Amino acid sequence: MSYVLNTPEDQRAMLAAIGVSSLEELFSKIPPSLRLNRPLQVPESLSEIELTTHVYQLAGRNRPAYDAVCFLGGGAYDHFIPAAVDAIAGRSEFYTAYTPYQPEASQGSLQAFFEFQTLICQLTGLDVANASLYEGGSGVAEAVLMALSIRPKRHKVLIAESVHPEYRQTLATYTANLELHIQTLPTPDGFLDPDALKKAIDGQTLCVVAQHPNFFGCLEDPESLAKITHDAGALFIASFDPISLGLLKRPGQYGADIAVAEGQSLGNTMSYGGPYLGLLACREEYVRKMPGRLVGETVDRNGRRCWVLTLQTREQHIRREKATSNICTNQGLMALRATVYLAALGPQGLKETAELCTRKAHYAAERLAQLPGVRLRFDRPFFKEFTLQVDAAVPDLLSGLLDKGYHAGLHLGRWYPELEKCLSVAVTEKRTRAEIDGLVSALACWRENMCNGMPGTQARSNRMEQGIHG
Amino acid sequence: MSYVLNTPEDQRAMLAAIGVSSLEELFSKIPPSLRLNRPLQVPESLSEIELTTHVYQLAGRNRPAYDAVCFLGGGAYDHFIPAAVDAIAGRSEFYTAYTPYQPEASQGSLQAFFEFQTLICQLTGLDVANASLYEGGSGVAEAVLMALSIRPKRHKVLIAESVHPEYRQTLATYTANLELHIQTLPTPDGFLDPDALKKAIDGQTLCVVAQHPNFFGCLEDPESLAKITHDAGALFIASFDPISLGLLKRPGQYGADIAVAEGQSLGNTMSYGGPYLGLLACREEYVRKMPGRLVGETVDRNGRRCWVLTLQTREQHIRREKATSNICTNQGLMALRATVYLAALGPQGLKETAELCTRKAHYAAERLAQLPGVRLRFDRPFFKEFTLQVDAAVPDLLSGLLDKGYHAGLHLGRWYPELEKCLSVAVTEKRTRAEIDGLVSALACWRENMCNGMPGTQARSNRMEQGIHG
Amino acid sequence: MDKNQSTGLLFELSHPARRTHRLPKCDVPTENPLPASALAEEPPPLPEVGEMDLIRHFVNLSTRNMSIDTNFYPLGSCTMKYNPKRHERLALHPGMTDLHPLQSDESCQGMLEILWELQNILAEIAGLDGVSLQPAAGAQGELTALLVAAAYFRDKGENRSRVLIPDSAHGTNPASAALAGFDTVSVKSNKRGLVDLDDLRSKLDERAAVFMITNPNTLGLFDDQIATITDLLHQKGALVYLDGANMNAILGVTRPGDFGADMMHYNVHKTFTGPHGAGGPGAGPIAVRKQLVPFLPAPLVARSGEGFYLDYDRPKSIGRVRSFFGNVGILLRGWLYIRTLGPKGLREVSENAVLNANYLLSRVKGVYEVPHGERCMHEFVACARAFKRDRKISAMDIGKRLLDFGFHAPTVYFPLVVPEALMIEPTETESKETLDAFADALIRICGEDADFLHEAPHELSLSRPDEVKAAKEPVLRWKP
Amino acid sequence: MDKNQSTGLLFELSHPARRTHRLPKCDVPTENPLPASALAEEPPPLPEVGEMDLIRHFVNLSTRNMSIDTNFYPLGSCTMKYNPKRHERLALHPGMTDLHPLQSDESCQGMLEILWELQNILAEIAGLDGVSLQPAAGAQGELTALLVAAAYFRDKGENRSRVLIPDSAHGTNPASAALAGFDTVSVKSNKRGLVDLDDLRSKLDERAAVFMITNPNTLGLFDDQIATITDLLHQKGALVYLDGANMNAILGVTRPGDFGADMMHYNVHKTFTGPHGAGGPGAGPIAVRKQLVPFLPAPLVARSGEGFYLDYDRPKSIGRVRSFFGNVGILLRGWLYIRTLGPKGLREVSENAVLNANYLLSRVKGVYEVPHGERCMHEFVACARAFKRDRKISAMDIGKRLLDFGFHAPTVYFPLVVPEALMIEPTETESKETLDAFADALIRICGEDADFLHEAPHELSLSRPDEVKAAKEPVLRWKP
Ligand SMILES: Cc1ncc(COP(=O)(O)O)c(C=O)c1O
Ligand SMILES: Cc1ncc(COP(=O)(O)O)c(C=O)c1O
Repeated sequence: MSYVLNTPEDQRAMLAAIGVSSLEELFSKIPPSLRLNRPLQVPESLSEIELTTHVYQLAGRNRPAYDAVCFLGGGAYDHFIPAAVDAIAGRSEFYTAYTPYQPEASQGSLQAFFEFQTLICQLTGLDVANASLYEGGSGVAEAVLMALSIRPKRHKVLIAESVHPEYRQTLATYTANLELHIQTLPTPDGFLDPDALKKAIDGQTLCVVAQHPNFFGCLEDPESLAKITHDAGALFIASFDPISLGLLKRPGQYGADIAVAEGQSLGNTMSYGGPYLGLLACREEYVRKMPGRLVGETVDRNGRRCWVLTLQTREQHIRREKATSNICTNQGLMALRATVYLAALGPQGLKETAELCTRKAHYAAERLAQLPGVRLRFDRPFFKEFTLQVDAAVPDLLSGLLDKGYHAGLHLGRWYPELEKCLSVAVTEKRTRAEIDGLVSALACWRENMCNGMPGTQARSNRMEQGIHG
Repeated sequence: MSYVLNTPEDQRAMLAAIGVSSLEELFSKIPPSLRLNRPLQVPESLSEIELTTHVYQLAGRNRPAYDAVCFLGGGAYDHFIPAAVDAIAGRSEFYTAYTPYQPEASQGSLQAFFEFQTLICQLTGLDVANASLYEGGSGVAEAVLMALSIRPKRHKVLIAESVHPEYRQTLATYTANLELHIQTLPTPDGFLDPDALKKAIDGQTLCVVAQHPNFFGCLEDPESLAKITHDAGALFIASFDPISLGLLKRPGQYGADIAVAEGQSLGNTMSYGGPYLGLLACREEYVRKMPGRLVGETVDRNGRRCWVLTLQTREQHIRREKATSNICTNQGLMALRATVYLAALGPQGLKETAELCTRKAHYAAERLAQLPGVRLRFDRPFFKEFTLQVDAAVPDLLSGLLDKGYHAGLHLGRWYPELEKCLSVAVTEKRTRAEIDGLVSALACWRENMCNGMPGTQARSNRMEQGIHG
Repeated sequence: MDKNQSTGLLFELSHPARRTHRLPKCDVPTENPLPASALAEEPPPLPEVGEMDLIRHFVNLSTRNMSIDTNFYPLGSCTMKYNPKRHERLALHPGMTDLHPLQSDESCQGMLEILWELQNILAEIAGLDGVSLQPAAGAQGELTALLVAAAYFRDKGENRSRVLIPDSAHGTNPASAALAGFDTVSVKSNKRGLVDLDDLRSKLDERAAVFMITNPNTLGLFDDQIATITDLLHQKGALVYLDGANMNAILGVTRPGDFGADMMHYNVHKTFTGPHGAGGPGAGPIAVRKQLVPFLPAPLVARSGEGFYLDYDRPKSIGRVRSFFGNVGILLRGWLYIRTLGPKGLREVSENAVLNANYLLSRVKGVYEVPHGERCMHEFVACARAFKRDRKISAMDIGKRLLDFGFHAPTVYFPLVVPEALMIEPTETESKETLDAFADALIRICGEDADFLHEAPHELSLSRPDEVKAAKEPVLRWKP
Repeated sequence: MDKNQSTGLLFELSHPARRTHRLPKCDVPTENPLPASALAEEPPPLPEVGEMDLIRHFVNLSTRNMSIDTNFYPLGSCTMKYNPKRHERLALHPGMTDLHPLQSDESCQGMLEILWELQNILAEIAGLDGVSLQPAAGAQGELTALLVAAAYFRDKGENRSRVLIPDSAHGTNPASAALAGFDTVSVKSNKRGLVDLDDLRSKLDERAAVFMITNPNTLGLFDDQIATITDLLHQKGALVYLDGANMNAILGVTRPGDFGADMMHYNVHKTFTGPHGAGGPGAGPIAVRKQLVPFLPAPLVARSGEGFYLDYDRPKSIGRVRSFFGNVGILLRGWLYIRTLGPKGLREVSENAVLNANYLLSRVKGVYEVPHGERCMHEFVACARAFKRDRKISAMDIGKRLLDFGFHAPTVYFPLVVPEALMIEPTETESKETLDAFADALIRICGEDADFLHEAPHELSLSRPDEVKAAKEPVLRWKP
């Protein structure tokens, strides 16, 4: 079974037309010694019925968010996705098209991406946005490389430890072989102290990277950070949470030169990590240094408004090794989803979503922090995510709560040894008061059992704990 | 929340244009005494997020076929639906269009329905088919009424007791006020004995209605029945299972004048009873007596081939009380699903599906009949469904097996008092050997507990048992 | 854009040995034991199509339709409102679609709760006492209610043979009455487009079983004589049936039960936005007054201490008009809609449906003749009589030309009481911008050259089909 | 058919106070406690659009695309094959989409099993030892592998600064090499369109880290010197990278590892039919030889007695090239595809991809110049040089004109080594009928009038856009 339409007769007729006698002969250019003369050792073909049963069984071995209440965050969130988003993304003409190289046959996608770019500009308060990068982590790396091409003489990058650990790790990996010195600024109190930045920054500094709200959910002081950065002649790169912009000041307002983000929250499923999309916006003056595709407006020969891929001289297929980035395939369908999502919410919907997240998160924080042995680790305003310190082994606690039906949080010790006893809890607009109260009593009761020395289910050795630290 | 796009401003502007001062005033023609001056007592509005959670919770209180293995039949079956069917039926342009009254703007549906009509002709071996009726039961009633308009002088209808009880009941209800005498012919051995028909039939007989395979899954002897019927100058109406025609002779081949069927099996979900679709096909000569819509081929003014609704003079919107039927809205989308399904299977796929059903059903029958206290009630060839007699209270047994994860069968006592100790078990191509073996051992073990006087879960009083008998 | 690929008939795309769906190998030893005499020599001669061609065929065909999701669709009497996407997501949840119609009550309590709630809600909206969700569509609802009426009178020992129906009624009304075994009597409309009371009185006697009224009627008018009418019928011991196809005009504003109707049907696929599926499915639940409840089809959903159950124990029931429970998939969508709207939303629907219709009326009535009045409910019927007389421009010409503007045509030539009728129902889910664009098109069209209009549509890939040929030499199936 | 309704820009459809998505009332007492200094005065100025308009907007826009499901799409190097509908149904199962990337291993064993199996399958198809599923697309796969190579040489204490790349290579190759910090050296192609061995030798020394080869190459030719090439590089201690974009030609026929490649990427969105989504997403897993495995990004999926787990404990790893696991949604579709095909099906894919390409080649080569040979693999590059010279008909003209026939254009002007290139890849999922129709169109077009072709497309609603204007005065966003 291979979705091939050629029947044996078709094949005979085609081989005859080509003038060869067998399919094998079509591969004559491949030296026999290099050919595989056995079947591939991959599982046998499954019919649609068998495949369907198999997938349902495998799905049954997962515990998705609809089955265990999800309080996990750390860069991916269980936000609600209106059905309209799926309906549009499910249109054949959108999801089975390739990159819009032929504008006459791709106006649907081109207009949608032009709308996407505009929406991201409106969201960030910046001048231009591209048509998506892979996701939030490589987005930070691309932003730093972009900064480097804007300020080629400078080589020092300052990044706050409160930036997503995996983003920092991605940046380190991307730049391993480049002449860049990356310095991580500690954030012991859950945010980057502007004075610490003042001390670290100098004339060699290319850019400063901060995340607001940061990995702990805490608010940074982006205005001060931006000012300090600009005073040193460096560029300020802000990593943001798109949903938070329903309430918070926009990167363009607090002085970001380049703003990047993980766009998953905008109508994309969590899907165990991807596909998501990277958002990148910046000031007009830097547009020709931008990575990724750009859609521009123009007119056809009859003066009819239309859209095309433009400024392609930045891109690899024209510029090759001198391109601003190597990106080719991007995250088009996710950008379409984000476009429908933002249009569906509108200003009011985005505001209310952000508000619900904040209020519910603070309600959860208050209730949880009232439990004995549990306290808020950071005394700092936060958006939809907060850090709890507990007097128990976090992995055991998480595993115990999973058995009670809760994905209760993330073990921060994984990335921050000093936060070994901490977990990060995220609350979206989907969470109900009942679910939050449920988490609170589940945690309370688990702790009691612990203290009374009757541990809940022991956490099966969770290898995530051996995780490397970003 | 009402999907209304008019904003308060829009409303003001529109009211002004109309020349009224308030929305209330638009209803001035409704005598105040007749107006409702309180809000409707219906539940308060739910946001999409709340509605979604609510529906998931309600769905959790159901035990669908993917959760308890489904061996239920009796006119609706758990056949597999290829994903291609859903993909096509999910196209906006198909499912949000109305009846194709404007052919220039409806060629997509019109061509699909023309293809549907052709596929049903190919399936049944008859000359013409309509564009769908509601479902199988009213389909039988429509067929009998159609027969009446063909043979207006005759008033006796003979129907086998082995026809679906709910179809017979529907026929009885439809014809309650008409001058028709409906006589049910007993089928003690699980099929209609041709000799019994010979005895009952006479010159007054309008038509004979049989189902093949019948409600018990048994094969009738349609050729003999048709011959006897025609010898008496009556019409033979056959109710058939579309899937069975992958193997069995077609109604056109065994002499049916009108063939009707429940089309659910053709790519439609079970959906707790609907929407399904009624199939109706007949011989050319009766076309102008047919109920329901017909699509015909023609050409436009440039001679381009196209399709239109035709022979509408049969229909209610033209003929009013003289119409062949009152049907207006039909089951168009289900007919589209059937079209895609049949095209996806093709002759070979339909044959293999029918073969798998038969072989698996017979495997299940053999295994089950080997259990002590369990036997096959009828000694008669069957297709995908068979009747078991057991030495236990069937409702208890069914409820016990449900707790073990099986929808094990239908209690035939519901419709046939003499079959109080019988259940009907259906097996489709989806069922695996493992599932069948599982049912066998579950039943064995339940019976053991019974005999050892340790009843499984008592069946909660299942009110279906008070069911009326067709 | 050219989307012709693989759009020949399936049978023309067929190619031996191709296929889309493949089945697993058989995993049981048992061989096929059916007697040769019962078997066909070969399977039906269905087309053989590969998956790529199959998908392109239907996807490309779909683009040849107008539909709600792509075009304004003011088809009078059909209430073509927006079909919310959330309904498709939720009604297609496998916990709902994957339920067998005969599985035990204990195993579908969630479904039964929804259906029970819907019964109650529909009774409240109707102002009546009992509801059956069984009928598959409006027409079957009419039939069911008339059968209920017949059983009711039979039970009372009354022999009433007639159903009275206004001449403006939809064709299903007389067709259903005939099917139910009644004689139909047509009642005239008066100059105001309402029931002619004198004509009604003259035809009303103890043979009358039911008067079927559509209110608001098919002219989009609310019959303000309704109280008088229902009194008249009740005095004669007859019942009043309301054809509920136009409920979109009066949700939460007035209730059929309150203005004297004893029975009614809903078109869930109109008022409560079940997608029309290019012809169906629908759902036509009926609501009836207390004395008629015992005769409703079985089962109804009932509730006991133990939960919800299907109540089949209804000795006076007429039986059933179809197999299984009903068109549940559409009922679910109706329930989802009502649960989304709530009491306020339901009333908003009617207020804005009526507002949109009257706004459109106010935009076109200077140009188009609208025989029946200044004001309408959720729809109105314009009349091209004058254009026809003076310039040979028919309602059909106007409808076809509208297609060129990307608007579906209104319902034409119905109701029959208006010559050259254009029946226009915008619904509440359209914006003022869309209504204005449509009004502009209507106004522009009636100023266009007659010959040009006779040739319309001009912008579509198809011109007018030869319908006479289609009916004279019917080709109802492809033949090799 | 006119599908223009609501197709203005979202921002032009915007109307104050309209909206689609509404949120529940807040069910917790807590007030919003954020400091005023952090808050914006008002939310972002997003458009305000109602649901009916929103849906029509995007549904109607979609019909302005060509796509696999609607048109033949022979875009060279992109492997536009059929995207099976079962993949969408199964990959969108909430048991898969509703998983958080950081939830514990114990709570996603089903997902981990799939990913683990996919790692092994991709290693087997490559004939290599280790696989990372992390890269988001082919280009990121290239970058990742080059970073792995750099780490490998650093670990060996070797300092190699160069990556050699044939001039026929895709632009991502040199771009990725530069991004990874290498100097790029271009290697010529010979008359046969293959690697010029002398040029390669002349540029090959101990500075060489990696040779990136695409085989079959972008001309659709299998480089039969591959064994010699890989030996040459290995002798110099360098590594060979295979750009796997053309794997559709050789599945189960030959394996990169067997012909000497040490690293490669897959384009799951090409070879294994992840839908392209009008630009993405993709998935670009890489496979590498044993000695490189320690340097792969973390985590990999591993298996222990207790089940599957994410192994982060990889001290020599380069780290990660993105957050979270990878583009799982696309990886899932690739796995579904491979599980559907099995060993036989995978080979059938390549056999028929190559058959279809050669058949098309045989149909057009009499008319179009095809510089490199009689025979091809899964695609071939025709050349409009002669038409251009004699009649001023460019590859672009031909591509645009093809749109009128309902066919998407081939890839034009790539690879750069062929002037006026038309790169044609039919894939295995197209029928002979479609290939014939396409060949007929190609042949007919090159006989058409030059001026007529310069004005193509003619049948689409749009003529050629002014791309120069777009780049000269870039308008990259709507402004009020
Ligand atoms: C006024 C009226 N009555 C009855 C009907 C019949 O309803 P259905 O099509 O659901 O059978 C319709 C539908 O067109 C109608 O408009
Ligand atoms: C030959 C070749 N190499 C590399 C790539 C880059 O792959 P991706 O677009 O997945 O990043 C492509 C895709 O166009 C390609 O054709």
